[in-house]
Amino acid sequence: MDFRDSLELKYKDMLTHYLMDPNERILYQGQKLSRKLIEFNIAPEEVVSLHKSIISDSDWSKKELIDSFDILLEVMIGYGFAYREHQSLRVQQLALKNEIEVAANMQQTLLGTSIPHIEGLDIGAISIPANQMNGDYHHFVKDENECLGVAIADVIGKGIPAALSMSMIKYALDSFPENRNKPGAILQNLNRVVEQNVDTSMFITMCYGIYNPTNHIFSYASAGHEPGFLYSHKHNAFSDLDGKGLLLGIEKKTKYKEYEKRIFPGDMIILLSDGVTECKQGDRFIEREDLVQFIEKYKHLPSQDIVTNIYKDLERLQGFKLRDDFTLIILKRIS
Amino acid sequence: MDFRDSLELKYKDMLTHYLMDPNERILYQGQKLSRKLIEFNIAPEEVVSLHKSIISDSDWSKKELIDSFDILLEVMIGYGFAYREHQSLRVQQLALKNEIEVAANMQQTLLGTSIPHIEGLDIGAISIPANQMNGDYHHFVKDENECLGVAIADVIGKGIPAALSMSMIKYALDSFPENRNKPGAILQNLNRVVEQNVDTSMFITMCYGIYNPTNHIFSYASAGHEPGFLYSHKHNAFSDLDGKGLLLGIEKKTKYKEYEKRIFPGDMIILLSDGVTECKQGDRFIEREDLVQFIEKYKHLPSQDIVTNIYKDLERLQGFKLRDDFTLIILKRIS
Amino acid sequence: MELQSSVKIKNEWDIVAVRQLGRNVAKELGFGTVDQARITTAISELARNIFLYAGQGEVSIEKTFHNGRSGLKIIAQDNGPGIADIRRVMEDGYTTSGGLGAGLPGVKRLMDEFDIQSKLEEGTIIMAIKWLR
Amino acid sequence: MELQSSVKIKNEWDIVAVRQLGRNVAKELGFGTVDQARITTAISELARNIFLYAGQGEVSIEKTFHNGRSGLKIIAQDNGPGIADIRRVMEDGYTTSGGLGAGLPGVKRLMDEFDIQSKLEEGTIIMAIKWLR
Ligand SMILES: [Mn+2]
Ligand SMILES: [Mn+2]
Ligand SMILES: [Mn+2]
Ligand SMILES: [Mn+2]
Repeated sequence: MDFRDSLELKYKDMLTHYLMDPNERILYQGQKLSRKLIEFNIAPEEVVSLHKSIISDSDWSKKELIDSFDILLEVMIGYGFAYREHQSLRVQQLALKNEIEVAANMQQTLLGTSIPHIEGLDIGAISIPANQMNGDYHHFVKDENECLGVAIADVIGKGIPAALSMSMIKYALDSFPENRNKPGAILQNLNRVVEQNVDTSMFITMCYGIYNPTNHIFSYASAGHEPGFLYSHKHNAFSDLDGKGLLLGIEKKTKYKEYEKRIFPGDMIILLSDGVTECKQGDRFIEREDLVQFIEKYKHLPSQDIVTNIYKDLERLQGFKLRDDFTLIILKRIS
Repeated sequence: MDFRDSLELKYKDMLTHYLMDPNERILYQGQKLSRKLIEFNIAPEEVVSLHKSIISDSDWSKKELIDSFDILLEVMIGYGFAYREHQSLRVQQLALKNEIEVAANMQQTLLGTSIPHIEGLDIGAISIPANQMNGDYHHFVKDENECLGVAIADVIGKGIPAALSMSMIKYALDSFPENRNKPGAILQNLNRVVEQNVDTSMFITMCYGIYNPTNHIFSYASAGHEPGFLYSHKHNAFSDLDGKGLLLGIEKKTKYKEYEKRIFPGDMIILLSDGVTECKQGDRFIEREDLVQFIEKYKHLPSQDIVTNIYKDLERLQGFKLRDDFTLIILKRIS
Repeated sequence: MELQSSVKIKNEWDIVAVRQLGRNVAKELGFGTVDQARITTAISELARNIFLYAGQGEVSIEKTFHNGRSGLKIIAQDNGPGIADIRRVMEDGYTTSGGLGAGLPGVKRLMDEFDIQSKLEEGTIIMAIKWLR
Repeated sequence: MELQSSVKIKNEWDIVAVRQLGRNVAKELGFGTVDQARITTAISELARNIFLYAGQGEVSIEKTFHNGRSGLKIIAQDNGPGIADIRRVMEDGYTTSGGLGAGLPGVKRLMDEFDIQSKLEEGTIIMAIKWLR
């Protein structure tokens, strides 16, 4: 017999005994029952309903009915405990949320990036944290040769700890601007910084790419990051932007291979974090192929609208609860 | 008449009407009352007690007593709402706390310092965050001349945002080791970094000191930091370690003046953050003079015991709720 | 197979009307008194939201049957301003409506199924089901 | 002026005894039934803590008078292992004792005054007062 079934008997028994001989021992049992009820997630309205149904079935006098309230009161004190803790937790929660919001704003000021204007390129980007602070990072930079540098990174883990180590990536990226045109070299440098400074259990995946608007070559290197896609307008087909490379922070001397792709008018480069593919639809994760369908659906739109629409669709699909930070970037060659 | 006073009348009226003519309108009033009760912080046991007292005073029949439970049930549903939210909040709170704990541990790994051994000096330090993450920072370093460098800093504000910007101080301090023997120069450099990188609304107070164990000179500079104390063993007296200087992050070109003190055997240098003096005893803040009394009380002990005992005393004084991050450092010349 | 009836929400009295409708249907389906009270409370909250944030709208009550189970379905819809950030509205402790634990997350916890769709400047539609145990 | 009596806590029956003592004193002082129930619950929690974490100890109940007000004071003491981090124990949601909201912060909220002193390996003493309104 499970707790709910035995509850009615137990409670009735308690009432009967108390009415025959009102004493402290039974009131103490009432308190202990209250603890048990809460442990078994029984809501207070159920207790009131149980009390009503027991007295309805009884042949107790009016006086006995009134006395039976002593036990109900004793049981309700436990809910009073929970109720008062709730009020206190709400206040704390609010304070904590405000604090994290301040930190998240600070993070945005610190890590914020704006989309630069690159001739012939339509750029869209969205990055939404699962909680308040973002453990994904993305950054655009336009160098002295009018090339676009684009970084996308994801700390393994999310929330505050992830956000904390993301600040480091930003400081490190800022501190070696000399080799901005070599994705592989950039990852090599970053890897050294991460390896030295971060907790051994904290790893970062990253993809760094450079788009040259003169020759329309996109060169990139990847440190274990979720592969992006290349959309070929001519063939109306998607292919993976493969790239091999160890995660940042594992092995000091890692080298990162550079890859190159030729981009034609109407082609799109799609970069993402695994939060995009980790969306859960009902019981199954969406596949990379499903994601392609979503891009397909919106590909006629400006890049910013594509990424925003895909985000909104996937957000609803998961009942408005993100499981991981979500970052999606699209570079579309328009001429 | 305030809500509690009118409550009894209102509830009784509701019961009476319901017993005369049970209808949905009164049940809806019950629900609205429930909302009000919660708004006025009335615990569920009080509602049960009120119900009991009303039926005790009534001449209702047993059937009416039982019917009156419909209203109690309706009111209790509101507490059920709160109760269920409470269970959900508890789970969330736990997750959030775990996350912050991970971040706090990360922060400790990142910012951690150990007390170096300096000939003839007994060093004690304690730094306790008011919440989980520390917006105070302290750091010891022993340079190539066997001198002790000691930094103590406090971000205006506390918690996660403060902790986030503290990481920057640490990176910056690490990055210019060349002028470690000039407290003023160190603060000047830091000031430039903070001014450039941090939110305009975020300021940092800091004191940097260098103890030379050869000539027993303590030189220091202060950026608006809570003044420390100098205890003279010979005169058995405390004096302030004054130091003028603008907070870090206000004005790019600030210069910081250096001060020097001669330290004799048995003397103590006491550095602290304002969290130590912002302790509240009952309704008043403790004064710097009160703090001196606490140091007095424990000054015969090793430095680490002094700072730990003072922390424990002040912690209890405030009912185990710190209002601000608490950092206290004592350097005692023992020979 | 679905049987439906609905109440237009324009003022507070309509809340009582739709509660009554909901309670009748709940009784017909065989829900106990606690569940009746929960269902009417959920209906109240949804109707009150319409009344407070959209001005007017409609709440429908349906009997619904699926896999041999029967249930009561509430559909609340309005053409109001819509909800800008649904994720935020579904967070605990977000509502400032005074009551503790009410609001949409509270309704979601009272019921067995819950879905919400909203578009800015077009309106909101909320669906919630309680299954008979 | 203080009148005191106390109960040694060695097993669960002693919890009932000290509850009874507390209830008698609360009645004598003129506390209503809700406050009686709150006071006995607070006493139970403190006695139970002794029983669970220290093995044995003592709970005293005193009448206390201050500035014309009268109150009931509970003193719970033990020579148990002590509490390493009082700040932590006083945090909401720290207790894993199953019940929601109980534990020392819960007791603190039920009463009007609360103080705790503890030393590792020496024991703990908790004082709580409820004033008659
Ligand atoms: Mn991540
Ligand atoms: Mn991820
Ligand atoms: Mn601070
Ligand atoms: Mn401070």
